[in-house]
Amino acid sequence: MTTDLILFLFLAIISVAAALGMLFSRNAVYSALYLIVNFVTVALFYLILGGAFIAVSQVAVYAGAIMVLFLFVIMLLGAEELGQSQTLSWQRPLAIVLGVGLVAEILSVVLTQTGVIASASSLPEGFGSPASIGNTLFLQYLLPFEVTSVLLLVAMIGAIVLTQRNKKDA
Amino acid sequence: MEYLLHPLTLVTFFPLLGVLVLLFLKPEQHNAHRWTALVASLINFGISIVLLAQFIGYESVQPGQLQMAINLPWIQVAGWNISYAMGVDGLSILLVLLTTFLTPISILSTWNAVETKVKDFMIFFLMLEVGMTGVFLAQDLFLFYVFWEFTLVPMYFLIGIWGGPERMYAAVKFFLYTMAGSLLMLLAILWLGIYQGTFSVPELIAQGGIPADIQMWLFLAFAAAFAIKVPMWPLHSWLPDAHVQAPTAGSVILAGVLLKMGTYGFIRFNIPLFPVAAVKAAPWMALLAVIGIIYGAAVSYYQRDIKKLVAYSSVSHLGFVMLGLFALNPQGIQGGILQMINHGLSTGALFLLVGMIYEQTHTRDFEVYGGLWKLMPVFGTLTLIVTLSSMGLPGLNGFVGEFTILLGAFGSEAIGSPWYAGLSAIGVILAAVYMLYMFQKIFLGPEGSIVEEVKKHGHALRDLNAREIITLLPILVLIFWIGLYPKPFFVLMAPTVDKLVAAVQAAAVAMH
Amino acid sequence: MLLSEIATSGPSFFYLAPWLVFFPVIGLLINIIFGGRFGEKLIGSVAATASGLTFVVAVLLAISLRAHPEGTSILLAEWISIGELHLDWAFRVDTLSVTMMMVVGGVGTLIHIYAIGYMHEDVRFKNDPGRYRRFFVFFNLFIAAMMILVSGDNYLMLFVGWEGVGLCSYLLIGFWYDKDLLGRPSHENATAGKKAFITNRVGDFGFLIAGFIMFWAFKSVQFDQVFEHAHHVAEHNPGIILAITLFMLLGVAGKSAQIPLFVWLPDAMAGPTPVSALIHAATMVTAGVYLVARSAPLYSLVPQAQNTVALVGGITALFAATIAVGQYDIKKVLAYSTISQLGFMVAAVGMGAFVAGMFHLITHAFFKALLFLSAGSVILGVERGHHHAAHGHHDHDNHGHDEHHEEEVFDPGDMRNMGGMRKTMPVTFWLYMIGTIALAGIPPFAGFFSKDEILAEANTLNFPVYILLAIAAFFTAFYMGRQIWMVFFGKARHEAAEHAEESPLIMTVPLMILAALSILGGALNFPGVSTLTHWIEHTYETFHLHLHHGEFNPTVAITSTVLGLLAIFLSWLLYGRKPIAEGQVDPLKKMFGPIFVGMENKWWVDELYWAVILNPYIALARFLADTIDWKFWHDWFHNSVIARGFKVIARTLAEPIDLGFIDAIANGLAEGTQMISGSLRRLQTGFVRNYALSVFIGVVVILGYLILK
Amino acid sequence: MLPVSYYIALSAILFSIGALGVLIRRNAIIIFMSVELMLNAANLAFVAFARSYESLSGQVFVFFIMTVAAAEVAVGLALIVAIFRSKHNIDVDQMSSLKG
Repeated sequence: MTTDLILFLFLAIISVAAALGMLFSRNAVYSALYLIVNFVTVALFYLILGGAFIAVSQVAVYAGAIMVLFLFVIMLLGAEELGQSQTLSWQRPLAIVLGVGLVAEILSVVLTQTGVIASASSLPEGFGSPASIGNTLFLQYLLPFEVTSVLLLVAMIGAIVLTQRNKKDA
Repeated sequence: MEYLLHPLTLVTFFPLLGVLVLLFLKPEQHNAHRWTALVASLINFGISIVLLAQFIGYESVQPGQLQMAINLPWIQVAGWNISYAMGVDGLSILLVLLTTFLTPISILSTWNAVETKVKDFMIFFLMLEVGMTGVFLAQDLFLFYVFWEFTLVPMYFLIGIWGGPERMYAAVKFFLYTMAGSLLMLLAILWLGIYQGTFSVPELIAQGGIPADIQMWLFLAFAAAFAIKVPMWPLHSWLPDAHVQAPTAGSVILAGVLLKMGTYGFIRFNIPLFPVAAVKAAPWMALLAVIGIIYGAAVSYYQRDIKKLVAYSSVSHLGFVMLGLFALNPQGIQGGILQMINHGLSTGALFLLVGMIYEQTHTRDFEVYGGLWKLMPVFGTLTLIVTLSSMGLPGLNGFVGEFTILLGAFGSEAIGSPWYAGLSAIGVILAAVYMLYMFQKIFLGPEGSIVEEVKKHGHALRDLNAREIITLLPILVLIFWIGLYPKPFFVLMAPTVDKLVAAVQAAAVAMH
Repeated sequence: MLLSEIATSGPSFFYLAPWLVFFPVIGLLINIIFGGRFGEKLIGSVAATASGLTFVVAVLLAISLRAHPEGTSILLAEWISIGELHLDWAFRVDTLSVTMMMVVGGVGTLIHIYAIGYMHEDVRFKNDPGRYRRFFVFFNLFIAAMMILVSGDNYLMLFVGWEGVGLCSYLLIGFWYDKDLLGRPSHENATAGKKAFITNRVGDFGFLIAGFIMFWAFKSVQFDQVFEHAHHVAEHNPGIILAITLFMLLGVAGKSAQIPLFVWLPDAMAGPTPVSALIHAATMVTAGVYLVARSAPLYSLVPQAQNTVALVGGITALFAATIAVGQYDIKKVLAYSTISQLGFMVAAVGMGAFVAGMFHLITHAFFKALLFLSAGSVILGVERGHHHAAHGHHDHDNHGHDEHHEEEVFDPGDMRNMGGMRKTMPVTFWLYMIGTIALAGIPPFAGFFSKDEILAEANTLNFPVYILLAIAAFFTAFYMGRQIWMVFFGKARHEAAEHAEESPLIMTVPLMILAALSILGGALNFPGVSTLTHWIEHTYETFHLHLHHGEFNPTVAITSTVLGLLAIFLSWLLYGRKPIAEGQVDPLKKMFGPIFVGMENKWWVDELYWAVILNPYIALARFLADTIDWKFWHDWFHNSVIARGFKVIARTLAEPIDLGFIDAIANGLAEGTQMISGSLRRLQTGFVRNYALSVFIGVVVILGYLILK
Repeated sequence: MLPVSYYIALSAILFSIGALGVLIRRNAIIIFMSVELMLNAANLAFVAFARSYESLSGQVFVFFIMTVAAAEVAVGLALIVAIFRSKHNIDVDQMSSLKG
């Protein structure tokens, strides 16, 4: 129990710190690297929560593919930093107040209702393994799964079309 | 999926596939458009033949039933019970076949006649086929109404874009007339749907129980829509305009199929839904029919425009159909249904022939014609056969229809007097008068001034070419077939008509 | 019929009956499809062979009937079958129909052969050889239709043939549809064809109505069933049988050119001569007689109808005979003679002397075909002479004869242009003489026996009709005599007649056969032997109808012979003794003045019909079409009343009501909206983050509200 | 096993940080990253609930969200590239042509 809690707190602090780092870095490259750290900690949480397959996917897809793509674009555009030009001076403080408000609201809900959500202490055999995920995915969620494939195709075509240079420019 | 590939759905909506292909073709590929439309309509004809074969199969097991019925809930709100209900029986099978048969023929006839906006023309034409087939297959009043109104749109554009010099006037008149009648029908449909609780025609017939006085009003509301479409005298005023201004293919379909929607409506809805009213109205309908027969024949005789003559002759011919339907006995009704087919074939062929000569001469005025038989022997002979069929020469299709109609009407209890049929038989004489007059003016006598006129433009009148003969040949085959051996056609409709007649007679007995 | 029965009781060819129709149809199809590559001889031979084969079939059927005199009916296919209505394509083979088949097949074949020669020249004189094939196609079509007519097993199939022959008549009368009788460009021939068709349709209307009444009375139009129940119906409701027979009489009047529908037949002479001979003399026009004879079991039930039919026939016989006296066209004389003779037949079958009528039908087919064809030979001879003479005058003319037609109008059929032709056309002359004597009823030629039988029957059955017919017979002999003297005797009144040439053998040989039949035809029903009577009786016996047996009446025979000879003598006095010269007025005109003018002008019946029926109909059609339908209904009511009325309503609604009131409300609403939106648009900063912030505010506030609730 | 509420709380904090990122930063790419962070926060909640209810559906939904996120990133980055080409800037405050 205590080791669990210590582990949780340890990871949670890293995770929140990385998120805040992302938020406040001036340089976009740093932001991206902080975000990767955050993703990895979240992957560890998945592992703790019995989602082995998801954890691996998280690292591969998010930390690997997506963030690499981000870095690519940042490098490609050379837009690590923006110039100083505050357009909406009142937005930042208001946003921070609201953000804190949101956290407070959620925490109040979570803390007042702790007892309601019980957690099972032991898990069935093979919970969250690739095999069980596969079974659920291809039996229960076959049609959504196929639809996501179409979605990916559309996204791919969309990305190609959007980034294509006009023939006249070339 | 099962419903999507159902023969009835397929035969109705297949032309849309042709429309889809046409949408992907470039506007200047005229021949590709023609071929696409032709192939699509031919395949649809093939589908309708398959449908016929299946229908015969079902009919041999359960004669007189509504076969291959589909019934899918469509709009079910607020107690309204509208469904996508289709079915085929002896009343509609022949008309569906007529539609799918005449469409490719009409498309073939436009090969040289329509030169502009071919793509749009073909799209409208195929859409028209969807509407017409749907009208003949729908078994739900609401669905029927949707198809019924849907046919107006393509036809409006066919007349309004590809028509003659007065096309806008004719197109708007056509549209407004039909619309005006349809609205009354829509009210009646809504009354039925709300107070009888269903829009399904078979269910409404099975339920019955509409009070006699209300039946009369509903009958009149439905009749308003159908009588304009037929057109019955004196609501025929839109017909000559529409026919004269429409392009050839439009005239063919208008005369061949669209007018039949009116007569079909009477037999499909008015008579079975409101049998008491139908029996009461029979003498009046017969009276209007007889006036139409004589009046149409007399007015035809005095026309100087070929298309107008044929248009007025339709008023006369459809008078026969109405007379037959309201004889309310098997002979009259079966003859009436067959005469619908006959009129579609004969008048359709006449319009095709007029179109073929018009392509060469660009005039429809009788006075400049004459002596063309010598120059165009094949054209003359084919026109003669069609003319004779139209005036009811025994051995050709028109006679079988007219004879059975008059025979039925002569002894009809519903009409109640042989005088109606006797007077209508005078129409047979008058038909010979105007038809032979037309034939003589165009083909006999010395050569008319048009021969020189055409030569002045550097080309002589030519006889029909292979495409034109192929266009006409299927119609001619049917003209002889129906004339000599109409039994297969009567067999198709007999069980349904017998059932209908029995139901009407039961209602008539109950009335007394 | 059982097979064993056929085997035991002689040969049976009944199954061949449908071939009566198939052969000519095959013939015409061959000519339509392959005729373009055939020569004229081959086209004609195909057609004549097809026709000849029908005759062979008819003979075979007759042979079969000797073994089975009660006849039979051969079912080919079901035609129409609805409810109680059952109609078949079925062929009736009995003595009556087979008699007609033999006449049609036999005479038809002879005329086909004749036409091979005649049309060869005719198409050349009319300058359109391409039409040769069309003629034989129509001719075969006619044979097919006529065979359907005579062999039908029910009234409707008979009606099919009935209208079919009417169609062929229309097509063949209008064969030279672009010319008039004299070969000039005109609508005249086509109009004559149309007149024939439409007049016939009036008759067909009667036939149809008769058919309808019959069906609803008997629930059948099949001969056997109708005749079987005729007695029954007649007992309960004789009016029905009367109505059927009288409406049928209208049909008979149309087809057999009786009063009041005879007017089409004289105009029908516009067709080529073989057409006049085959269709308008020998076969088609006798269909009405056949119809009455066929319906004998019905007619014999209602004496009123019988009297009417007989009277119509008698009056027509006399009326037409008087007109024939006043005609100058060689074919017109024969046409009115045909009407008159048809009157004889109709009168005969009307009064119940069915066999006498049929007998006269047969002999008339022989000698009237002979006369018409000989007249055709005369006309062609004159044409040849005209051609010859024209070439004599215009030696440098290389363009053939078509131009003469335009220069000079010459009527080769006008008897006033003829004269003295017994020398130039000797064979035709003798043939014509035989025909004339047969028609005039001089013994022992065929016409004498048949006409005499009718007169003898009339003498006993219906005396007023007898008087009419006897006078008609007198006129018959007179106009035929007049024709002979005018055409063949005296001097030629035109150079064309002077140079007339005899016709070739292909035309004269069929004529010789017909002449032989005209001489010997009387033997068919020789008084005392009565072959034909016994033969046809078989048919009527099946319906338990016992014919009245007419006996030979010497008084009647002698009276009619004397009358005939007297008439010929009178005609000699007027036309033979002193032949009329070129341009001279007809001697009868001098003597009778207005009466002759009436005969000459056909008693103005055509004019009467124009005034009473046709012109009013045209005026009515014009009134309905132009005034009622177009000006009133189409232009005034729809375009003015509805369309303009709508426009007026629309304008009233548009200007004061719509613009002044409704539009103002709408505009006010629009302006208000614009004002509000003008102030609201400041919220649109255009910054995405700003928008996101508003969403976020919403989230926090709503969540807070939910928690605090 | 810790109570689910711990994870939910963490998820809420991470989500709020992501939301703040969207609201505060002007750099379009960083805004995107913040969106990704928000998605992750949601995923964490999903997995936590999946664990607590012993239902795999939660994990499958995470899988779907990842797919959607991938698609979104592909299209979104393509948009950013396209915008950069025409404006030579990825400051979202420069893109305000919808201003009313």
